Amino acid sequence: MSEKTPQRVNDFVVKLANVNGTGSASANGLLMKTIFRMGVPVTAKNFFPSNIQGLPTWYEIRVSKDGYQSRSGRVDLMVAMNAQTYANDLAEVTAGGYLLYDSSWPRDRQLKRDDIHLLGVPLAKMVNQQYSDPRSRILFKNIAYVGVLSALLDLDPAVIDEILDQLFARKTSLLEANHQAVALGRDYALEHFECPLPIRVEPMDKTKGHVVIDGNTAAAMGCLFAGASVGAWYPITPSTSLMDAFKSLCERYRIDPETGKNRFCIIQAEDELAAIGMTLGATWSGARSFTPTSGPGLSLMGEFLGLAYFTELPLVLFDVQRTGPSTGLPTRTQQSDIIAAAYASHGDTRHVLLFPKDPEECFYLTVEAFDLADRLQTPVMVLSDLDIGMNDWMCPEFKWDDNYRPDRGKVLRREELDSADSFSRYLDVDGDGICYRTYPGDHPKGAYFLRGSGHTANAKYTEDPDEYTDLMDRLRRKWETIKSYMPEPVLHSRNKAVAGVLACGSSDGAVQEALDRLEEQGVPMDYLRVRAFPFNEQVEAFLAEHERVFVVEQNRDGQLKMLLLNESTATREQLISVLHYNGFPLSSDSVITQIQVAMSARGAAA
Amino acid sequence: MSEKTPQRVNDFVVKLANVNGTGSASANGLLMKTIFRMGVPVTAKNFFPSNIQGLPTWYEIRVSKDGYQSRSGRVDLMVAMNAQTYANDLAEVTAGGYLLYDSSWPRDRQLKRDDIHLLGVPLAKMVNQQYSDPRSRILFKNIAYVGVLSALLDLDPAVIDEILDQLFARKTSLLEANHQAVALGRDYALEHFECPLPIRVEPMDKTKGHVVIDGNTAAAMGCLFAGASVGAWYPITPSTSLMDAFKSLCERYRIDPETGKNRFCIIQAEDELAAIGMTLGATWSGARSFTPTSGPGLSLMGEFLGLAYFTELPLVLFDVQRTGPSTGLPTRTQQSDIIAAAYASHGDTRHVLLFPKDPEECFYLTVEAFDLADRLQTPVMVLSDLDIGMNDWMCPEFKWDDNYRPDRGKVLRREELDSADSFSRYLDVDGDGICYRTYPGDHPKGAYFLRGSGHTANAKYTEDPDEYTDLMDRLRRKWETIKSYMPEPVLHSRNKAVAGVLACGSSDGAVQEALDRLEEQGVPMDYLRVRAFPFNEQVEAFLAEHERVFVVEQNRDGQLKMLLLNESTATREQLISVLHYNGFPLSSDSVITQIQVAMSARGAAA
Amino acid sequence: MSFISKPKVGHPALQRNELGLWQRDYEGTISTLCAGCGHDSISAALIQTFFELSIEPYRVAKTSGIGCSSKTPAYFLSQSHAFNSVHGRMPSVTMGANAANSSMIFVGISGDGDSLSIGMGQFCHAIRRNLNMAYIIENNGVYGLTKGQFSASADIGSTAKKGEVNNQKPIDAALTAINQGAGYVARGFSGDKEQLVPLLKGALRHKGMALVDIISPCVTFNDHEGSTKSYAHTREHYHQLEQTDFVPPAEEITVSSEGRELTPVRLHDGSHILLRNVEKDYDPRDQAGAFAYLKNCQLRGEIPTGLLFIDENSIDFHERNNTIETPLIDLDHEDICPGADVLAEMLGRYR
Amino acid sequence: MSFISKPKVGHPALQRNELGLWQRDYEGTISTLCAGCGHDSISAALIQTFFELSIEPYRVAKTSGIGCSSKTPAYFLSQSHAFNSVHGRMPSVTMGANAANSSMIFVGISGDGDSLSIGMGQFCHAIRRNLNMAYIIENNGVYGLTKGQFSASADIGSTAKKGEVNNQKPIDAALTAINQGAGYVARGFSGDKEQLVPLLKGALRHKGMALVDIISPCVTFNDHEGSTKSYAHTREHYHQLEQTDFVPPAEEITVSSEGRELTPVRLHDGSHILLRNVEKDYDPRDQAGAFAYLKNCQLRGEIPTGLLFIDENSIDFHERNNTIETPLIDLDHEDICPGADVLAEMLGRYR
Ligand SMILES: Cc1ncc(C[n+]2csc(CCOP(=O)(O)OP(=O)(O)O)c2C)c(N)n1
Ligand SMILES: Cc1ncc(C[n+]2csc(CCOP(=O)(O)OP(=O)(O)O)c2C)c(N)n1
Ligand code: SF4
Ligand code: SF4
Ligand SMILES: [Mg+2]
Ligand SMILES: [Mg+2]
Repeated sequence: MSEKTPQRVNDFVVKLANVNGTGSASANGLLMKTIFRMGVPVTAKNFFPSNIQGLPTWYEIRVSKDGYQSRSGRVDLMVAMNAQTYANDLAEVTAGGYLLYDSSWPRDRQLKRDDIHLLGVPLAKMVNQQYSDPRSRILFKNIAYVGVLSALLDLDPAVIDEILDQLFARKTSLLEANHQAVALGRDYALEHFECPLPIRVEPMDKTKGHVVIDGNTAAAMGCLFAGASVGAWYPITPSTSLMDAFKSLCERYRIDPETGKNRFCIIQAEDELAAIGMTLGATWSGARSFTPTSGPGLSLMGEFLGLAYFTELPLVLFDVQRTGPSTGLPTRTQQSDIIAAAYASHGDTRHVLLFPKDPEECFYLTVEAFDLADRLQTPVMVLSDLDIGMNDWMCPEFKWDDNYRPDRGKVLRREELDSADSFSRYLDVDGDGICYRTYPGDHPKGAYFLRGSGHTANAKYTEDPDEYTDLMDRLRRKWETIKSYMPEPVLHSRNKAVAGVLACGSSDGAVQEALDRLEEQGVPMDYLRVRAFPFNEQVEAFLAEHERVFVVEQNRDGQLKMLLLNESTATREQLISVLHYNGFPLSSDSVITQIQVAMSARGAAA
Repeated sequence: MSEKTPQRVNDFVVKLANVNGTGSASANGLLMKTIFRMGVPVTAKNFFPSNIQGLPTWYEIRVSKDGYQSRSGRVDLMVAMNAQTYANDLAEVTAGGYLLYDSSWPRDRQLKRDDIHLLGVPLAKMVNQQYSDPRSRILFKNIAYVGVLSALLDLDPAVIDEILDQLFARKTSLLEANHQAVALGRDYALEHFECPLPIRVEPMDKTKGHVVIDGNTAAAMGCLFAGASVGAWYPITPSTSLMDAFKSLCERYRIDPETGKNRFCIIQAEDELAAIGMTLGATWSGARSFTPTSGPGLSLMGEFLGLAYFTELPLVLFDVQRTGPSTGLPTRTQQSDIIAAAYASHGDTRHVLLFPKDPEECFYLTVEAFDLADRLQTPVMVLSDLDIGMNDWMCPEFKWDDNYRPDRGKVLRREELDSADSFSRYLDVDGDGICYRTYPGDHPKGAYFLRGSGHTANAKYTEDPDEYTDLMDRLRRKWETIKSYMPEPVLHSRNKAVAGVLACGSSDGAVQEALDRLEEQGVPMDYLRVRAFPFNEQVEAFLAEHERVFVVEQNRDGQLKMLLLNESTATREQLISVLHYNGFPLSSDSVITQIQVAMSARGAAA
Repeated sequence: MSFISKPKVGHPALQRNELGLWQRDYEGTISTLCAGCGHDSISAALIQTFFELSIEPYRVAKTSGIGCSSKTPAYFLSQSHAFNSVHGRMPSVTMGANAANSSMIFVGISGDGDSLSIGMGQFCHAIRRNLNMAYIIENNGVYGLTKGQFSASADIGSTAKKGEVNNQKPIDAALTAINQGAGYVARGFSGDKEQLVPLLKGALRHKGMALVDIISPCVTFNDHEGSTKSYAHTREHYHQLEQTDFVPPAEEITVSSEGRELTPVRLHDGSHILLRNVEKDYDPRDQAGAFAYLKNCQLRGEIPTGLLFIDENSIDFHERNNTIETPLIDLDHEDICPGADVLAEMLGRYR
Repeated sequence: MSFISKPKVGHPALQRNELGLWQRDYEGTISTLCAGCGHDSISAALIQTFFELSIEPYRVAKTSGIGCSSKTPAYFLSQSHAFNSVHGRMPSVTMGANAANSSMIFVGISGDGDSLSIGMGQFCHAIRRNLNMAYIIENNGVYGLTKGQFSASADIGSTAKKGEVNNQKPIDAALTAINQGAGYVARGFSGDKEQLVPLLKGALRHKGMALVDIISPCVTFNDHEGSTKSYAHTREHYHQLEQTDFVPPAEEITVSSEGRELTPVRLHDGSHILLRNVEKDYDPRDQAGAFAYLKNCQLRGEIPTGLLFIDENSIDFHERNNTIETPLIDLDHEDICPGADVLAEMLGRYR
């Protein structure tokens, strides 16, 4: 066996290799939550296949006393529960790390590596002795390895028990069996291994005021609180759970107490074309309405997005990005719909994009998305991704201000129309390119004819070249106005920064960590996290201040960089791409390596 | 009345204002063709509404001894046959020009302008005396004004007669009446006006070896000669006439002489999603296949385009661009689908674009499009526009080399497969990123599984990050290969050029003329007409050689410029947009003015 | 259309309706369709319908797709709200608008191309949802606006203007709706306003999906000999199943002397459609019977018109989905935002 | 699926077929569907079908959309060509492939979500065109791959795993196909291979659109009590209209002693489907009758299976369109390129 493992208290990665459809998800969640409740910052990434049952799946838990949320590139302890992937799982363990496997069957030939520690536990045997029905055997094997890990990692058994008690409060029949399975594993480990391992958990106080939540649920909460009342969608991974969450929230918090009826309307459309059509019908009518989708759905929505841009309909669209192109890898993450979203549809179109970095921002930016869509009367697309949307992230608890009232933007309702002389839907009264709108049925004076063909300020049909040009120029003017409404980017400055880094969305965690490491190596860098497109002055200022800017993004073609080249004063020489696009979330080490390589290449060239 | 009109022999513009659905199209075509047959270069633009009957329509004939094809911005003679548009039509006549109107009713109050000549002809009266049925009265009024113009412009009556004889060879009943109507108008003009006018036609010898044809027909001929056998489409203006033309060509030249059966298959799909799906099914099967569409259709094809990119299916798509966004102005022209086409679909996708400048290039580039699609195994989009597609252009006759054989690219057919050891659909055997494909049903060894999800070199399903990355990287490598296959841009150099101009497609005529004028004004410029995306070395060389490059294009957002910023070494400072997007074809004077303004602004700033 | 403005559509209508409005208050802008186009007669019928039903124009939401037919919303009720969407997607837009504000009166106008080709999926699914709307198909067997290609409703053997023969089976909008279980399925003819107006009234009053498939000849591209959607052909093969009358809620139904052949069909708001059978034994309440009858007509080349099918007990989308009566857009923010305390409670689950 | 490879699907098949191939030559890769998924039984039936019909695998083109069901082409005939396209668009891809090379045998695999939701338009139009293919819907009433949402074929009142009740009317694939005039409409059950195989054989041999709607339970999301597409529910309400047998062209039809209830249906290639009535008086040649019967079953909650409808005289796409017999991809360039002289002549019109 191998070198001595250094102590990694509250700073290590456990990866669990399972088979999907075997109930490992709840065991792994239990593990993560235990660490969280012990006050230690933790995140988890789930790597699952595009099928329902029987294929390999991994769950990667990162324990980080410093609160780093991204993947680090290392694996300190591998829980290898899937014989099919033994070889790869073994190879992935960082030197000096551990591999826990089920020793019920001999696996020696497969498990050859000298520089790591192997921990065999006869899980299947143990569990089969304890339980007789096949389903229990499968399920409790998972819980049993949680028990093993609790001893190895020094988890607090009381916390595990507490979580189990809460989980099975209503299914007491299962409760006892779960406790038992934990004990089974724990006892075995205590007896056979030197516990705890050098990699272990020590209670801290760093998770108070935090929650562990996924981005789709957070976005759904945002929709609920922003007052969205109509949602239309067509199921597609990884956006599906957003509407699922919205639905269950509505069923809980939006039932009329008197009548028992729904104060919401969710429509499962026949496809994405219908979903966005419904959403637009609803926003035309005056409701806050949204549609969640993913890549292929976005591609299908192109025609309607152009209509919404041209007729100036508010719209909130969530694109929970997955690995493209085409069907691609539906259960893997990427940031590769940026260009498709920004310029969706034929003709001169351009769209507002928001880039949440994690579930917390999914919540807040969702609320903002509704306000912006109404205020700007144009589609607002929230570009989340599978990593944010479906993984569990540790975030500060969301706060709500009960004084919040939706900003519905420039709307004339009954009273205003009553006293108005006349109403012209597309007249630029205020000179900012944004006009007044009305809701159908509110008032006779508010009626207008919405059409995707050429229209005048009065919403009349036109093919006149000047009237058409006026309209297009106003829309361009409006685009300038839009910039001033965009959520500001987040700047992280460092002393004597040698270059700038620019990124968006879920890349944030990896970038932040990478920049800490680079600073330690004597290479401090400023970092701007862009939160919206179009880019505003702060983005320009950052570009102006940095001769070299690394643009970190999770796609092959450098799509964020393309947007910068198109829509800011950035120059090609200034921008250096740091790309990651294999479908897994960005890890900090990949950012570090790429920046180092680029720096030395530049250095050599200079 | 007004100043004396200078002589403009073979260099003037006649514009005819009509009502659509009244049969003016054939009268106007007769006029144009007469001038053409007199050996004088001529082009015509048709401005028609998005309806079927009763709205204003214009036909603009430019007679240009120098062979300029674009609009010039002037109107020397307006034939005002639509009372509804009198006011605007009157205003549009260039000072010193003429307005011909129907004086059957008093129009004096409406026709107030001192600086032009009014020519009243009681057309309705004359025709009503001659013909009794209402339909004839409407139709022959048009023919009668051709007669009037023949006298005013000094057209050769023999040529008119000859054309009429050919047109009505099979409808002799109509022939006589047509001759009569021409004479009616001609006689009136000769009697009442001083004929010919200073603007007039003198026979030349400049149209020999030329034809007058529209781009959609030319593209259809290209499809026929390139050997396309399957076409699928959904009707949409202005692409509809492409498939109409292909169909009638096939019905004439593709009927099996023995069986009377079709050697082609044209499918009117239920929508554009189905049209492109059918096209892809057919190319997968090994046929050359294509689909014509316009903006909204392109937006609907996004998902399938991503599939085609990712699975490497050849595809020829015609996007006959119209004025967007959304339904926009369906019967007006624009070049505003460039970005939508180049990056169609979610995920990291990119597509090959070809930009024909006129019907002649529609023919040749169509043939090339099929060769390229097969060779490169990826969608090739021919970005034509309404101006090219539906207007009549004068072009050199197309030539065909009977030695031409389709370049089907890397295909293994029965014989090759017979002797092959094995076949891997996505294996980069030659290192150029392009792999070998097979046709279904050809040979057992050729079978493979095509899928839009992750796939290995063997066309097996994969979610493996490395296999996925390999695939994406190879596609990127292939993109580099593609550049070397792109049709070369066309360079027009001038001595001591002070700047460069870059444009694509139908802007060519206006740019060429503008640059002639600018050179006369002492501002010579080099001009590069880009014919394809991705850009190749020649484009780079041009950019490298010119500090300032005016990018002329027919859209609001500078989409070609965006492509250059993204995909070449061009810098933002270097590129100056010259934009035109009111729905009418680009005119040379608009190019001149904008360049002048930009030059002087730059000059002042410098 | 012609430049010299036509006389406003409809009768001179010297009467005001219950709201005190004139018929001309229900008119639209001047049509830009071809003179004689069937679609314009449908606009006229719609004007009369809304006028006679005394509906406040601003309470009406007109939706459409793309096509000559889809331009119709411009030609009636100019004081109403309209959403002229994209090709084939009127149903989804209407669904969303209805979800947000169920108190409006929804009338969707579509063409045979718009609904049966590109829109076939949305058409079927709008029926499936039993969306509360009047769904009007102005059916001419061609794509008018793109100049005369066959549409999916063109009959086998029908010829195009230049002689081409259609060789594909038609999609029958009414049969599709009946098969899918729409609660109200009628067929009319733009040339027979007398029959059309009561059918339209019934469609507006029916709660749930009410399809009115209206043969509406295209004079420019499909009114020649050989076309089975021409005025002449339609008139010749026109087969009225019933005489139809609409009786508003308040009025009593007077069963005339020929009472025994008279079927009153009650609609959700208490109004009735009175059917006087022409075709004996035709029962518009019998789904399978209607299907069989109509298939037979299809074979014989007959064009049955009238109320083809009705299910008086159909349950509309919102009822099925348990949506609150109050239009969602009228809910206050407090009614739908749970507030800070609930958020804190909610987050408890994620700790 | 499980990692330990399952025994290859199907009987051990100790015989070779006419081509000298073993049944295992018709198998596909190991299924990654859930153990027990109905779709895998359909793969097995397809394997048997192709094997017994002695079809050369490389002459088969398998197409599909997206869904668990649409993965099926991977699990049979691995030596065939396959096009796993995008969601809901299998029909158009098949149409194009068939246009280019009509000599292939086309089998399209779809799901209820794939064909009746997003694909409803293409489904109807493929039928309308009478595209020559076997169109298989693996119908489980849910979206399996996206984890159990109701699909458009879910029955009213059917419950989801977590208890939610479906409140929308189902779209019935078979009724839709019958209404639209498909020439061959059958329904089977993944759990009854004996009935399924002859139905599949007939579908492959029928010239034109042959729909086989197969109830195929989703064990993971729709096999619980309360689901109307579970194994248990299907078995209980299963109603076989006929016993079915497939007789290849060469073989003689032996009318057994119970001859009077036996209907031989002749297919285009001379093979026959033999139907032995279970439901007396059910006539699969009577469109309106079939419709009425099936609607009635729907009301009663019965699941009729067997050959539901056949039109032996249906005319397929290419016949209607007068396409040449030779597959278009086999035409030489000279056969389709008119050459330089013709171009010159053609251009004459434009001078
Ligand atoms: C996505 C898209 N495809 C095609 C078109 C072109 N288009 C406009 S109207 C129309 C057909 C209209 O036919 P129908 O609905 O029957 O209306 P009609 O003109 O006959 O009344 C088509 C194909 C379009 N506008 N949008
Ligand atoms: C455009 C698009 N939208 C949504 C999806 C997500 N999606 C994949 S499969 C599926 C439903 C499959 O249902 P069904 O066809 O019934 O197949 P099953 O899995 O039930 O066999 C959906 C919605 C997708 N792949 N593409
Ligand atoms: S083309 Fe036909 S459908 Fe369109 S307006 Fe004219 S007559 Fe009506
Ligand atoms: S989820 Fe359902 S349909 Fe999909 S493989 Fe599993 S059992 Fe079959
Ligand atoms: Mg029509
Ligand atoms: Mg399903």
